[in-house]
Amino acid sequence: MTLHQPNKSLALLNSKAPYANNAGKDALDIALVFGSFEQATALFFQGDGVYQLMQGQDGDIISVKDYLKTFSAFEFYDIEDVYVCQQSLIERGLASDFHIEQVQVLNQHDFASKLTTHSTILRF
Amino acid sequence: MTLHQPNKSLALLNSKAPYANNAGKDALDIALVFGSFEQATALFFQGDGVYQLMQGQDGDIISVKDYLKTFSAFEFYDIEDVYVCQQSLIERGLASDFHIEQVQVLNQHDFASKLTTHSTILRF
Amino acid sequence: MTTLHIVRQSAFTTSDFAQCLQTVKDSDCIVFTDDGCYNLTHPCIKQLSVQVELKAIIEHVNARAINLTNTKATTITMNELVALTFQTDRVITWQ
Amino acid sequence: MTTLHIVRQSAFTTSDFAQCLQTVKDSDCIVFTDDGCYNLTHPCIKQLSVQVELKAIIEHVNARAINLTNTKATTITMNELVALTFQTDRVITWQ
Amino acid sequence: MNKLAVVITTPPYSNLIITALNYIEAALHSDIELIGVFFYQDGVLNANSKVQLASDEFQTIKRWQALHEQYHLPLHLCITAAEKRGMSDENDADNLIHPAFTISGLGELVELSTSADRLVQF
Amino acid sequence: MNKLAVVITTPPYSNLIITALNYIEAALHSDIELIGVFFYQDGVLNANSKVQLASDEFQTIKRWQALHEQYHLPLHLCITAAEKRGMSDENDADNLIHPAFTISGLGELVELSTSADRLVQF
Repeated sequence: MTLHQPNKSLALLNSKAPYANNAGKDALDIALVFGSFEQATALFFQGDGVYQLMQGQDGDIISVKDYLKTFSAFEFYDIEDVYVCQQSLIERGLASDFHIEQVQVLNQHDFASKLTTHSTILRF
Repeated sequence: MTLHQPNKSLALLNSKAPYANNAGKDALDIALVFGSFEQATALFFQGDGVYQLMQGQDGDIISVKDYLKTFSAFEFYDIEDVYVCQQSLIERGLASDFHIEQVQVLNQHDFASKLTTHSTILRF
Repeated sequence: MTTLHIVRQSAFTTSDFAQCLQTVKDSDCIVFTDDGCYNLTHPCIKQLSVQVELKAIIEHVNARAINLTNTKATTITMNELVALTFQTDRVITWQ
Repeated sequence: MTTLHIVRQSAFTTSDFAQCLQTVKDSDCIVFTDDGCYNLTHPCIKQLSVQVELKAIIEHVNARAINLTNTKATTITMNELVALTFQTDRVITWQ
Repeated sequence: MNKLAVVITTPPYSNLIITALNYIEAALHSDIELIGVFFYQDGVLNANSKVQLASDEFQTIKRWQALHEQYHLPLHLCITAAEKRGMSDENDADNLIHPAFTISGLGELVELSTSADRLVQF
Repeated sequence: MNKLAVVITTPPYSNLIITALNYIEAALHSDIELIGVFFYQDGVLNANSKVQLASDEFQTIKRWQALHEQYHLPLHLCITAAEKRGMSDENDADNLIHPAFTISGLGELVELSTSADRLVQF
């Protein structure tokens, strides 16, 4: 594709819990569009953003359309890089029980290093 | 006035710094209207809200209409009760250099006690 | 004379709940709604030295898969929150 | 390969700056804008063990009457922020 | 009968508004008298009649309108806050404010505050 | 020449938007090529042509329009985000979207992201 630039890649840094606002959904929409244009895209979860990955959630209970289910489509869009900040999990007393498979838990140093390999970073 | 109820009073709890958003201005507008209707109204400043009281600020520098100047009209509207949380000042390393006269600095216990004497509390 | 505190934000993200804790008194009631429900697992809840009731809206807890096992909180319905509004003397919404 | 961090929120109110500090590396540059300028007086800035440059937009500091005397920060103009955008390799806005 | 008034400062595209609506519906179904709702700050965006949501999303705007029609619930809009957000009350085709909402000012908040036994903010 | 693109997610009635506008003006006056601005989330409200501000307040909306006219700066509006906030692109009297803004989708963000050397969010 003409848009393809091998040295460019996008990181989406998610910092918000899933249901109170639409930030997570807004980031997801960007990820899927970049994926469909074959742009290298990675997702990072830090702070309350880590709640987006936890198993057993169900937005339907509070009348919120549950965009978290769409995470299972990542492989279809060639989105393979999903990273979560270990320290954020520990602070919240959360185990690594994620609702998708390919999540990689990184310590603070590795999370920062991986994030800053990307040329463009948008935070939601 | 028919609206007057001796047992009712409004507390406006300010928690936001002055310039980034309009929360402080929105609370001020309520205070002035309640004052003009001769309703008992008190202003409380906690957290980053305490920055609204600090001397030497000037929103004009960043093109923000400086509503803080209107605080000097409190006496005209019979708004006499202005309280600031001492702990919030200490946390921010701020001295009691306020741009209006009648500010009362209260410790955490007294701030909470004074706040909860009011029948209605709105927080901005 | 007691106060009902409605807490709607995560203490991991904003200082709203920390400010609530500065204000809360014996016999007050704190109701966690929305992302405020995450606060039941926040370390600062253990700092509460006063005797307050901790409650959370059941749907908001369940949607977020929050485990209340090691907390002192009970779950309530929205109808119960409406009733609490008049069982207490005033309301502060921390949002 | 360095990162420009634009910090726009008060660390007294939100966790954005705390998350920035988890991510910052040697030789990065942090620019405080808007309420982010208050962070220059926040205790967490002393936790910075890495060597980073601290800068703040001069008008944003002056409008808020923030005293930079006991800080390591220097003030810059908006033109300098634009230049920094290209002197570093990427930008993260913490807002 | 206990009298309740509600102040809404949450915009319609935040899911926090669903909690406010559920609270109000619970109050309407109880033995409390809900004397009115006052929309302020970003809350005024709830009166925007042109908001288009996907059909499978929560229909916030329609639910306010239904509450007004079904229970004659007074919905007071702070017009200053509304104009600041692009919603005028000019009587022409551009009028975005749904007729279920009454054009008001902060004086109405004084009225609600003095008449109600409890004023709750969402 | 260095190429810059900007993503705006801040609404016009937040004073944070003034910082974004000042940054963009500084970029336009420098030796950088500003290839476009993309409006997303609450940032789409900046395209609302009906916003009425007090004359002594900062005229955010007018300044976007002036930047477009003076520098031919492309202003891309994410239409999905705009519709969710009550701004439709129907070609009638209800059209609130100022003509300085181009109706776009997230595909345009891909284009900006791949073409620019830096993408900055405000």
